[in-house]
Amino acid sequence: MSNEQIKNLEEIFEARIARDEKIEPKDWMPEKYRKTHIRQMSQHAHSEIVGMLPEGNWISRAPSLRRKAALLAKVQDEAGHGLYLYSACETLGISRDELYEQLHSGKAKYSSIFNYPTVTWADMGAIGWLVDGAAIINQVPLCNTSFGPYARAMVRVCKEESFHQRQGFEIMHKLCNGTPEQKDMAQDALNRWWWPSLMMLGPTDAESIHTEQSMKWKLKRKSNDELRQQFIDQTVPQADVLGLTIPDKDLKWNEEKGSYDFGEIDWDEFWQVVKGHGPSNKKRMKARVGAWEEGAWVRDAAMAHAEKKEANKLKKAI
Amino acid sequence: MSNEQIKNLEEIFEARIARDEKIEPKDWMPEKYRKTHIRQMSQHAHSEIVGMLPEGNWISRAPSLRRKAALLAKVQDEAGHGLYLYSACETLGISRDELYEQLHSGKAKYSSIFNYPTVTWADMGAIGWLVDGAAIINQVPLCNTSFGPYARAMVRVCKEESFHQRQGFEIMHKLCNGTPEQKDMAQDALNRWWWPSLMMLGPTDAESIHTEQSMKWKLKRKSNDELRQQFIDQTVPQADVLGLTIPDKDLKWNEEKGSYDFGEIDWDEFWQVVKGHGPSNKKRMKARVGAWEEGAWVRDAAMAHAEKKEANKLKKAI
Amino acid sequence: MNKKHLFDYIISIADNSLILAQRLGELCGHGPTLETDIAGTNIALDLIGQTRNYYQYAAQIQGEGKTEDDLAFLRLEREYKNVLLVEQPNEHFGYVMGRQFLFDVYHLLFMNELLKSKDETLAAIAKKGIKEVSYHKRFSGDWVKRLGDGTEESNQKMQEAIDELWAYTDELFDQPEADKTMIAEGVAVDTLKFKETYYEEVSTLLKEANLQVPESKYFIRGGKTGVHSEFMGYILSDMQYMQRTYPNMEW
Amino acid sequence: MNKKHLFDYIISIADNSLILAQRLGELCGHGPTLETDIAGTNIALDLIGQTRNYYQYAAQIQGEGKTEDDLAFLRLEREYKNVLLVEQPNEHFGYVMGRQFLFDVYHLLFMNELLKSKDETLAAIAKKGIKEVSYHKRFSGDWVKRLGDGTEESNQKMQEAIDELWAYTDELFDQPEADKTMIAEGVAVDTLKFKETYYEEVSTLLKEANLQVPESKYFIRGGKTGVHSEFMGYILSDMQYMQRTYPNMEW
Repeated sequence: MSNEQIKNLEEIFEARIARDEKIEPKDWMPEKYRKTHIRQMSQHAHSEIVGMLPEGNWISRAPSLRRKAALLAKVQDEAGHGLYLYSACETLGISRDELYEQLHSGKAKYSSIFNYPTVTWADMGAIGWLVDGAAIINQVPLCNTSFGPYARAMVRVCKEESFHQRQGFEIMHKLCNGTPEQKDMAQDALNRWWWPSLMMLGPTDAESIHTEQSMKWKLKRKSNDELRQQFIDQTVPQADVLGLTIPDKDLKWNEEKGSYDFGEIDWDEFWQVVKGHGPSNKKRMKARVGAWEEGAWVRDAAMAHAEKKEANKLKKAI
Repeated sequence: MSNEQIKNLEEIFEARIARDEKIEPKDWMPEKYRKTHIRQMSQHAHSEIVGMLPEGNWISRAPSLRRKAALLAKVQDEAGHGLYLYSACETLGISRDELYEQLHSGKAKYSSIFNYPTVTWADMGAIGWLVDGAAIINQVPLCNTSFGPYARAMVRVCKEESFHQRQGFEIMHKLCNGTPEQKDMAQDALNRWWWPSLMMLGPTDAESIHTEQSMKWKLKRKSNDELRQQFIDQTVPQADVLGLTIPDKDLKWNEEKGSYDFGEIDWDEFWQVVKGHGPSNKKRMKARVGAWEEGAWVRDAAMAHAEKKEANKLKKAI
Repeated sequence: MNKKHLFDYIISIADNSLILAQRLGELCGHGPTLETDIAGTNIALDLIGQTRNYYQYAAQIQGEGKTEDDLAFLRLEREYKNVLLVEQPNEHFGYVMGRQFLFDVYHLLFMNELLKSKDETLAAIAKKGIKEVSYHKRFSGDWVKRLGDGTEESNQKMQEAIDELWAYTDELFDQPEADKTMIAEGVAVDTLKFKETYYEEVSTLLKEANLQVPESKYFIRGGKTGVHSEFMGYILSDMQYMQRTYPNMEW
Repeated sequence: MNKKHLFDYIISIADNSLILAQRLGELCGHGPTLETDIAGTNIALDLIGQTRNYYQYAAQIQGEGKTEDDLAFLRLEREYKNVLLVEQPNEHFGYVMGRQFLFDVYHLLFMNELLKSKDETLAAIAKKGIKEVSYHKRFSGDWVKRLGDGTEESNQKMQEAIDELWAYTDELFDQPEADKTMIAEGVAVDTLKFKETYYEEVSTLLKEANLQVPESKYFIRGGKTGVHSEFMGYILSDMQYMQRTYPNMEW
């Protein structure tokens, strides 16, 4: 194709997006669109898969059968999200093995919040309430993103995430209305997860790359700082309901701007974790890589078996 | 050497043993003496090493710091016993690696009692009291056995075993004077360890091989059934002190013979365990073989390092 | 009706599902594929669901005001009556599928009989569970076939797992006193009725999976009388941790 | 004298020894040679001995009638103040020796300072412990050298362990509030005094062992404020099992 032709196609493409039409895998798309989507969707998929680990850590120790079942179901949902997000990526011509390889080699990122350890049961509440809460704020706008498979995956994901968020809040609520030890546990979890949750919404706009292009493609509809403000404004009243204190002495309602002012985020910590040096990065990667490597013989066997069955079918057909 | 000469040497050898002289590694000895000793001593060494596992299973869960320390010390003693018994074997011209190989391949046996699981803390008491108790009965006569290194090792082993036995009894005593739950735990442990302890003294005389020759060499001074009777007669009054019931409805003092009559032993169970099909045989062997295989690179490194150091010394000397 | 025996009987069924679910739960996020993680979690969820029904009923029979969680989390190790098979560790995926398959074949036969129990609650639990358990059995059976008839390595690993786990199958059919009384009452399942079928079904699939049917006649038992393997203590120390550390609280 | 701070300070020292001993105890019977099993057990025994002295003293300072075992076994995870280094898992023997070595170098420097504490009990515990800790350091240092300067494989494994464990060294020198107050009182050790010496000593031995001194400036902390790694919960669920399951009993 000539440059001219490509330019035409690009214009048509951008116009379609501007008209809110969905782009489907078989449609023509600019290479950068394809790559950006693979990057963002796979990062999202990886986050789901790595995100199974901190919560998986409490399955064996959940304090009641009801909670154990709910936690299992939640982690299962995350696996499910991972699965359709990987599938959505695959529609763009990359294999799941390649995606895993990117995760395992450290080339692909995942949400850095999953590099914090889950140290008490209340963390199951805090993760649902705060982490899933922040995730929803990130993801709801994506239900209208331009790439069809991603938008459709997001609709389903958001529905489940919002169930998880309510479930997390309910865990916190139970703790906050329990014994003083339980309430302490809840407050402690909030203290530990609050700042990482704010960081989860990404670096400040000043430091953020990819934003402009992503806005155009509806891969991003609000800036990180706007999303963060929305998260804070939504969450502070929920903490009040729980009777918990947000661990930020600078947090204050700003009547004028109609939202909360808040303290400074420790971006050094954020970058340390993003670069692979957070409290649990090594543990998470060992778990994922370990599962993959130890499972190799199983996947090989499944493949070999399927081939044998196929061959047998052929033999019988002849 | 002519057969005549050998026969002479053998006569001299047997006469020395009869005079209670000790045979030392460099002395002439019949091949069968050497082999029998390697077999028995290594079996004993293996028992110490495998015997570390059922008790090691409770180190991380010992109920007090004092008990944790005592248990660690006991397991350490067992490693020590293993160490001098292996060394005693090595004086007969077999390497430790060969001995391990025999253990790992299943060619060499170890005391079958260590193939039972330790399921409660009281098992730490029962093992000390009963298993070490039975071991002492087996081993005390060996302090005067004919082979010097074995006899000397046994002197030290017996001293420590008898400390362990008292310690085990003390654990039981504490439980029996504790809460009803603790007493139940003690009774339950006695119920589970009693019969295997009786089996530990070996098959009935009728089924026992090697006995006659072993008697001559002072590798055995009483028959299995005699040792078993001695163990029962010694242990029943101790159970009375503890206020525990021996799980044998046929157990009864026999005034006439001046010892206890007791019920029938389930020899099928004994042989099942000896043949490798007891409740924990697989687990024990996996632990030993696993430790050995996973430690190979460490032993190789130590060897390589020692060689480098040696080479450096030489280089400097030249 | 002997209440104590009925209680014991229900508990022994419930414990099987609980401990197997606990083992499956450990694996979540660590399996060879996402799809197997999802399926494994599904099976765990089904088992916990069944377990809750059993414990709720047992607590009601017992009539001491205990909850399902008291029964699940606050007994001593010797009071758990699950078979040894279900507590065996997740050594590798072949073990996990082997353990599951050897249990599932039993479990489905069991459920099909429990359906006929004179005890309506038990029959209802069975009715609800049968579909779930059929799915478990299909899933684990398919994997045994894939691994048995996959590569040379997978065949070896699967065979090894079956050879080891085989020793725990006979216990499935043991009938402690409570079972016998309840069988006589028409409440409990007479497991001996389908023992032969069990070994036939298992053997047929193993052969189809290109695996040897173990010939060992030595079996290991203990779980049904509360004498567990050394693995059980560690399962319980994790499982009971919260309830033991924070007694008498609601979650 | 602030009793609460003194108590907190002692506990934080004791917890290091307890948790490290717990990790070593797991290994017993599973090491690469009998000799290393014996030495590892020895170190664990020394550490438990020290731990008991510390807890006994802490219980006395606290004055609430608690025992060494109450303090060792009956706190919540967030109340344990050991550094993250000592709770790291026994991944392989290189990790075990690396962890030990990185702790021992610190521990000996620490003990040498604690010897001068104005608190006589602490000084006495240090005096008793120094010989033990010197032995630990020689043992672990020798193994780091053997493995670093052994085979290619052992060098790689040892390097890997050091690279990972390095991230936990900086926390050794953190001084929470209790430490600061106690340093001002002349009771606690000012760890910053020997931080440089620590890294010099460690680096010297690593170089001698043919290993690279890690250059990462990213460190992980948390243990001293009671925020532990995910490994800690499992350590505690085993360690506390008996005391939690059978409360208020003597053993």
